[in-house]
Amino acid sequence: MTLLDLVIFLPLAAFLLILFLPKEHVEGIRRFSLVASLAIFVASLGLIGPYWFGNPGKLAFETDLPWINSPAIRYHVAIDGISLWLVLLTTLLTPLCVLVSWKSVQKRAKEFFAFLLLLEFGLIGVFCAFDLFLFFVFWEVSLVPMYFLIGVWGHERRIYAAVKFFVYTMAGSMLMLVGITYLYNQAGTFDYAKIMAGLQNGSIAPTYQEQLLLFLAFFIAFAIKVPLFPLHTWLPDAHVEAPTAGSVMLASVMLKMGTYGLLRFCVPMFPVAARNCSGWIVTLAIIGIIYGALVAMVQPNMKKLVAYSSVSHLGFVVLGIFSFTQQGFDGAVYQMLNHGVSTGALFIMVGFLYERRHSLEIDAYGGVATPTPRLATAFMITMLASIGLPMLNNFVGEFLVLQGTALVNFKWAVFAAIGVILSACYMLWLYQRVFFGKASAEVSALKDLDLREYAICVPLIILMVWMGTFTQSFIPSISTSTAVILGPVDAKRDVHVHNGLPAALRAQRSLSLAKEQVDAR
Amino acid sequence: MTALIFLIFAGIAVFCGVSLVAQTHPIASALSLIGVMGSLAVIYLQLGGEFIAAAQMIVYAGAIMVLFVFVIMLLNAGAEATSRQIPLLSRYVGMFLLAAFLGLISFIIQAMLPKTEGVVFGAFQGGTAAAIGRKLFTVYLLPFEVTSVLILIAILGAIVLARREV
Amino acid sequence: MPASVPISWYLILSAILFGLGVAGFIYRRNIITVFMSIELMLNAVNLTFITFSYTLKKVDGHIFSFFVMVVAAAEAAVGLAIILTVFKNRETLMIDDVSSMKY
Amino acid sequence: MPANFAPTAIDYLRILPEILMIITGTLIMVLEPLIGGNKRNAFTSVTLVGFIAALVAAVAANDYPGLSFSNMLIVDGFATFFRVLVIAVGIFTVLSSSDYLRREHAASAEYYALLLFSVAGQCIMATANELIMIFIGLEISSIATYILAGYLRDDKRNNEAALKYFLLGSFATAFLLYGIAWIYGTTGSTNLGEIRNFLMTGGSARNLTLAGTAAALMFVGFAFKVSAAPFQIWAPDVYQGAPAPVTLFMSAGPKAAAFAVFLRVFITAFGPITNRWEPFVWSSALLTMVIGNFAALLQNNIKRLMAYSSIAHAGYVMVAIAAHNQVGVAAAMFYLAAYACMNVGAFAVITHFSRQGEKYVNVDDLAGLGWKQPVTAALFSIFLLSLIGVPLTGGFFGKFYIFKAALDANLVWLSILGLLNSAVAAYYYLRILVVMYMHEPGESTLTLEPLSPGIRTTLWAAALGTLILGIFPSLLLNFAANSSGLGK
Amino acid sequence: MLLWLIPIFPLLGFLLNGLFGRKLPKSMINLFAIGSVALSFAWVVKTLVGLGPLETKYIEHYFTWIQSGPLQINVDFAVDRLTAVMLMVVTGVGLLIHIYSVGYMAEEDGYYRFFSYLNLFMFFMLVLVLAQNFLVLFVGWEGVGLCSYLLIGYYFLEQYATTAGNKAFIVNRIGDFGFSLAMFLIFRQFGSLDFTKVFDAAKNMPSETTYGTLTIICLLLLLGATGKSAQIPLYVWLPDAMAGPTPVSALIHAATMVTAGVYMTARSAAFFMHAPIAMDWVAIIGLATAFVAATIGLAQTDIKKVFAYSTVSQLGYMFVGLGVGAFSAGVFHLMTHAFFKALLFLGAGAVIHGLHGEQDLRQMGGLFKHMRITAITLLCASFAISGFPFTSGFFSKDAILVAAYEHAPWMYWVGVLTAGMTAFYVFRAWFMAFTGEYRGHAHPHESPLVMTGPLMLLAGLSLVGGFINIPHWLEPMFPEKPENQMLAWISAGVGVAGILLAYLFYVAQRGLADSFAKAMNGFYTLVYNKYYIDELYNAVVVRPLVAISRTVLWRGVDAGLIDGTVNGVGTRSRGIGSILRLLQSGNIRTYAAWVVLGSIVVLIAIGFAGGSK
Repeated sequence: MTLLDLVIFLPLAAFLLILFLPKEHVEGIRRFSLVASLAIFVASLGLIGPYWFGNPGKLAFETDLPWINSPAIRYHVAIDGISLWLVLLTTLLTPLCVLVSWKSVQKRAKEFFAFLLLLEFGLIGVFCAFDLFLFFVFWEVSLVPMYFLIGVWGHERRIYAAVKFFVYTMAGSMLMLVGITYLYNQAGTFDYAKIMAGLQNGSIAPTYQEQLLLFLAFFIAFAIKVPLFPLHTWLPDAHVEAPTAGSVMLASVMLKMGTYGLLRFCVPMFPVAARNCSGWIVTLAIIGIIYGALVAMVQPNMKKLVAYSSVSHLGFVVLGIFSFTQQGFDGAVYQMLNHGVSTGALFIMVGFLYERRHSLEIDAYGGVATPTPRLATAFMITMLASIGLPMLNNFVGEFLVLQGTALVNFKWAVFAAIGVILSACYMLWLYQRVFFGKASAEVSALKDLDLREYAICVPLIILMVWMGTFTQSFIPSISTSTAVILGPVDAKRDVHVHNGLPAALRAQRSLSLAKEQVDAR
Repeated sequence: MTALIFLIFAGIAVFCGVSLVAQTHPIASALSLIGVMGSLAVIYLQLGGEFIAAAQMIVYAGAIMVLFVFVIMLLNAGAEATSRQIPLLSRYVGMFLLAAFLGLISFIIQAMLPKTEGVVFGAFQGGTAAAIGRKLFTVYLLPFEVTSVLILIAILGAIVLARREV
Repeated sequence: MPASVPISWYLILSAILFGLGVAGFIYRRNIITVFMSIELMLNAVNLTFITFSYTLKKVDGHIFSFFVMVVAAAEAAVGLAIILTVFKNRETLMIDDVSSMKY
Repeated sequence: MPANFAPTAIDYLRILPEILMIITGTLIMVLEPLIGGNKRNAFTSVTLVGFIAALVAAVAANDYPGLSFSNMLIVDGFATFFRVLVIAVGIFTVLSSSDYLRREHAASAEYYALLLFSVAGQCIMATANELIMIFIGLEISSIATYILAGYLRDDKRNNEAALKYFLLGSFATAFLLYGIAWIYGTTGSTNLGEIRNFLMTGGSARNLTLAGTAAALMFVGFAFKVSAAPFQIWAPDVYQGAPAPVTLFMSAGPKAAAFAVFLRVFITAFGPITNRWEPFVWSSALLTMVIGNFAALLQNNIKRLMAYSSIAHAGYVMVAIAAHNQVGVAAAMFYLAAYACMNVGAFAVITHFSRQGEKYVNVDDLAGLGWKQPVTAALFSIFLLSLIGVPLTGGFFGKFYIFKAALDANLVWLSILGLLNSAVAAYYYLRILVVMYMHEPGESTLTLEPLSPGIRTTLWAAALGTLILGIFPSLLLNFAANSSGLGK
Repeated sequence: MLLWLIPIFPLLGFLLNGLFGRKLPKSMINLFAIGSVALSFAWVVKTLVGLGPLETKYIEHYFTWIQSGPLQINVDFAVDRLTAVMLMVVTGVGLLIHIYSVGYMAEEDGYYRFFSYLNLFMFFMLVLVLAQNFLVLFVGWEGVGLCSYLLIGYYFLEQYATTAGNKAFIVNRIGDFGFSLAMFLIFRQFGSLDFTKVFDAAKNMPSETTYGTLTIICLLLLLGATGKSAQIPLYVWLPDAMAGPTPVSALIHAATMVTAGVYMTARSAAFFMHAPIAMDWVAIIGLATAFVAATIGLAQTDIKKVFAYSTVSQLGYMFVGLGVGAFSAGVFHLMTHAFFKALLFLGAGAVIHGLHGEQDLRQMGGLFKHMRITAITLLCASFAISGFPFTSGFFSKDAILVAAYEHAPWMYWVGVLTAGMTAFYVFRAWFMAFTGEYRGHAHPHESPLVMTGPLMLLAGLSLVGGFINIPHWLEPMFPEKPENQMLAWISAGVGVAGILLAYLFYVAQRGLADSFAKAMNGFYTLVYNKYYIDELYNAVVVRPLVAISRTVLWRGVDAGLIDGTVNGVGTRSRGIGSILRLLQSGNIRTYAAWVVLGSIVVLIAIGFAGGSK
């Protein structure tokens, strides 16, 4: 029973508890869920310990218990530098989501908060599971509450969006299930570590054909979740229709399930296939970056705009992963967190605007800065973070990703960097149309942020600056874990660079080879 | 001799079978069914099935068919209204299917059946009531007993479905 | 005129009867007749049993067909009861009229 | 010829469950005239007692495995598994029927008696080791079910269901019999073990073809009973027409028993000629899944929808049969158990909701149930999620296990197509969830009375079962795995 | 030496004003704003004094910013002679402009906002010049861009202002695109971004005669520079940037930020010197910009626009200097330009302030008697920019032109011509503003001391600033170029000629200008409308992009193609369902037929075909 188990199961406990609270006492339920989620967050902070004060090996807080004996399915959870931060992201955002929904969710509040906590349970589990089956279980479990969050508390076309979301993801995850099972039949275990070991020492040796198919089975499932162009169309609908909290959890954490899966399973388990497909995937990622930005630019609906911007941002993550360089991986992981924070904040603030003006259409606004300077400032900072201004979080991620990509193939970097320009276009334009200009009558009636809303925004903004400035509190722990994954797929093994092997890569080779030796021991 | 008898009664059986299908009036069909059963009983005898032949006459032709006729009378079911359109599927496809089915079975019978000596009357004596009874109360005791439940259900069903409102 | 009849003749006879039963089921529109066609099929089956137990010189086939008769009797009772209820409710025995539930 | 004709005590112990149920059934029939038909609770409790006694007996019998009654019966894990399963289904049926019968003013004594007999028949099927026993068991179970399907004799839909079920059922049985006749003629025996041996040893090419023909004809009979394509056609009409609790029963009990027989015959007796029937079962499985899932997409009558869904689920089990390995058998067993749980639950809700004369059987009638009766809806959601195959429910694990078996047998494409099918299935189950939670309550929901104790028990038990099978499948899985060695 | 204090002071000022400014009285705001800048100015002076001759670079390491694999980015600050010049200019001029703003912005609301932005700008600008590696430089680079965006959009109620802001930011982003790509290449090539490491490595590389890595790097850097320093093709944002308050134009869009490109290029001299091709590009782009902008400047009537284009043109000069290898000259001109151009803008600001916001030269005239100080100080600035002998502009500009002559004589002559035009339009503006009759309707008045004081200081600097021998000071870093008195005098002469021509047109012979304009109408309108460049960009880039994104990508691909397919699948499966359910005709005999059919199929499949497998 490690701290991690506690963090995983507290949300479930809280969920069950809420079910037994009388639905009339909405206030009490709200308070309870806030306290609970905060407690979880505090508890999860403890997970950082080993990473800041000491050097855990590959995994920390490992628990490995038998769950089902045949087929051998184990409750094997642990965290490494990658999971750690994603878990923290989840635990941080849940209380914020509770706060966000404090006033906006009045009808059926009990169920709402219950589902929110159930969602947290699923999400945390996904990031901690080191048993493929367990991973899949959490993966699917997280699907259900989100379905209800969208479908019950969403806007007009919520049902369409919810069903689309569910079926879309379901289709993908079914393929993954086939993959997982097939792998099991070859390996005789679901245990991630064992499978990795087996794949490396050749005791599990799928033919290249099989490897490719397995890779695709996993990849498609993850790509849908990411979402990677052209599998992204569920995202805008889901976002637009979801309640604020739903959008936040969806954008900030759920999409990361996909990229996390790519990094944790797809790439390391099927390195050769991954390497051979990288060309196509990177192309899709880059298309997604530019395409998402361009489409975002012309959206009349704020949430849709942010949604498409997510498509663009997540493109960077995929790009980083499939550059197979240390910088690319670190950047990708860091970008996941950044996107979680900044896009989450964007959705929250759009939510604030919606609560005030009851419209998501950009045309309904204009001149909002005059009545609500504080909101305007907060939004400004978040927007700047999201378009990758230095000293704010996104910049670091994008820089690392692009740098990593450039090391492998400079052209990719060139195209991807166009996305950075475009992001400025749509965001600034949005900001201008919403906040600048003369305020219309209804707009000037809007109230500025109140204390609760401050309490939501300030932590996120602080985090943006922190993550942009003092990256060393995060990246080292990430690097150690990504280096492990990088080992078998490292781009340095065969880079096709025109003027020989770049100095940077030469340096990197020696460095990460050293790392591998360390891991070997 | 055997062959002659077989051919005669087989002929009758087939004829009655056809008429069962062809007749529009249920009573006619019922009678032709009895005809089939009768001729089959003879063929059973030929194959050494004394007991079965008897049972065939008593149970089938006797009991069951009487029941049928009784019901037909009860509901005084008239001839089918031929005006009614038969679904296309049933009419044409059905015809073809039938042919195909028969063809298949006969082919299997012809091609696959191991060639054994032909049927000679009295070549098989095992079908006596005694033999059957012995088997029935030893090896096949359990099924025999269980069939009682079947009858029970039949009674029960008849009561449940057909009794007058109380 | 051969002294003995090939086994296959019996089997083909039963096949024909079975086929006729099927035909009856498909072509007759009177529920009772349809039901009788089933009985015809059962008879065909019985013939097969008897024939085979002749070739095998085993009595089990007879017993089997005996059980078939029992079952047939039971089915007859129940079946006719069901037909009665249908008739009570619909005043018809035309099988095509009993198709309210579809698709 | 087996040595002992005089059955010993052990023999009787081995068929004690059947005996108990038959006795109880008879007892009820005797009681009815004595205490009068309106003492419903009395009959209910007697029936329950009978079932529970049978359950205990079935479990107890498992300690005395082996053949009995001169190889007519075999008591093994497999048999016990299905016995327990069908008896449990019977219990739940009783629980959810009691107030339905009261509601419809239908005589309950005969109903329970028939139920008992039918379950007894299914137990016989589960234990049968002889085609004769299989045939008789099948007939007992079926005939009783025919009657139950038409139990409300003044209800047009009931009659129609009964008639269709009966006519087509007997029609298919005729094929089954014809098949039996042929296998008898080919192998000279109707004993599964002997058939297996014959096919393994004395199999000339011709004999194998004949056996194949027989297998084909028997396949028709079994496939019909389990409503597998292309013989699924009867199911929707019958499920829709029959009384809700009977549909509950039909979709779980007889189906499970039929699958038990199916497995026993095809894995044990026809094991040697697997290569002949495996491809066809493969395609039949796929066809079944496709027909079930896609046709269900447009159904509005929830009973009919569930009928199609049960066809689809039969398809999943067929996949397990197509895998024809031990894992497959275990998977099929597990899946049928899980399916029984969730389906019983779902139909219990429908029974509860449909009201007098089954007024409300459309999906849209459920509007807002989630907020009118949260508990009912929550439980219903569990069943639906399990039917979709969401983890932590029995449905998911069963499905996973089946496709694992399929992949073991290298049926990769079947697995992929099957799982994609279940993504399609998600769509129509979600529709029900949508209606329950995302539509505002209509008068159908507002006039809904609270759960009756019987149905409440059923629901909770079923939900519990679904979840336990999903979270701790080992409990059942180990047993299934150990008793899945058919013909070994 | 605690270099970090230099940028930190303004940052503090920004935080204080930004967070609490709303509630603070103006006096406190002024205190924080000006005090912080003053402090950092003081600290700069102290540091430079303390560091002495600065023969070698002085570096301070603070902390590691990013560390991933071999990629390590430290936050280091460094001072060398180049930085020293920039520091002095930025903090010095910055301080003066801060003081000036107190007067200029007195009536504006959002006072605190203005100053906090201004301080933030100072912070980033100082980070930019102090940076010891490309990424930290990039931080300042982007940061100043942000502040420029914020300050241009300072009047955020006005659409044109916010639009100008966006334009500035986005155009700069295009430049940054180049810059960042350059960084990626540099790291890829040298495995580091640290100036010392990188440039030392570059020194050992052979000079490239083709488009090799170094050349590509340099061109990308150049793209960045053109964005920030408003060179062709990315100069379009600068004129619009005049939408901001005038002090902003002075500080950001004249004196400091826009010269960042020049600074960065000079900083990367080590690269450029090994990439002659890139050098030529720099020179040509510079020259072209200088010339084109000058021509546009001839016809502008908005006083700030005139100076804006002259800024563009002067920046062009600097690039010519860099391009022909006279880095020191370029930097020299950067400094002097900072003086006189800041002065020009502040002067213009004073005029506008005196006329209550009037910016149109045609609405001015005869202001000399109303605002003498402004007029005189502006006159000094005009002389300086015209390269009038012994003013600051004379030395710096001529240093550039001479170097240009060394490189390629024709460049020199173009430069001289441009110089003439410059002199002409600057004095045109001065004459139109201060001589003749007042044509406006406002009540002109002289500005308060807080504004005129900085003006006078700057006037002094722009007159004598040329005697600070920057090229010599930068000698250890960049090779000094030969003097050539002869050429210097020619260009000065042309400048004077330009002044006289302006006098002729706008004082001596009024209306001559108009008749002249009519005479060559076509050219005039073309120039007056800035060669329709903005319109061109709009028509060719912006509008098509938006249109395509909306109609093709969003409506077409996204909603139409992809979603269409997805939903199509849904509809299809419904379709399949609707067909499959037709099997259920409800008719028993049809069902029977199905059973038979099925059984036949089974018979064939299992009875025979099955065996084949």
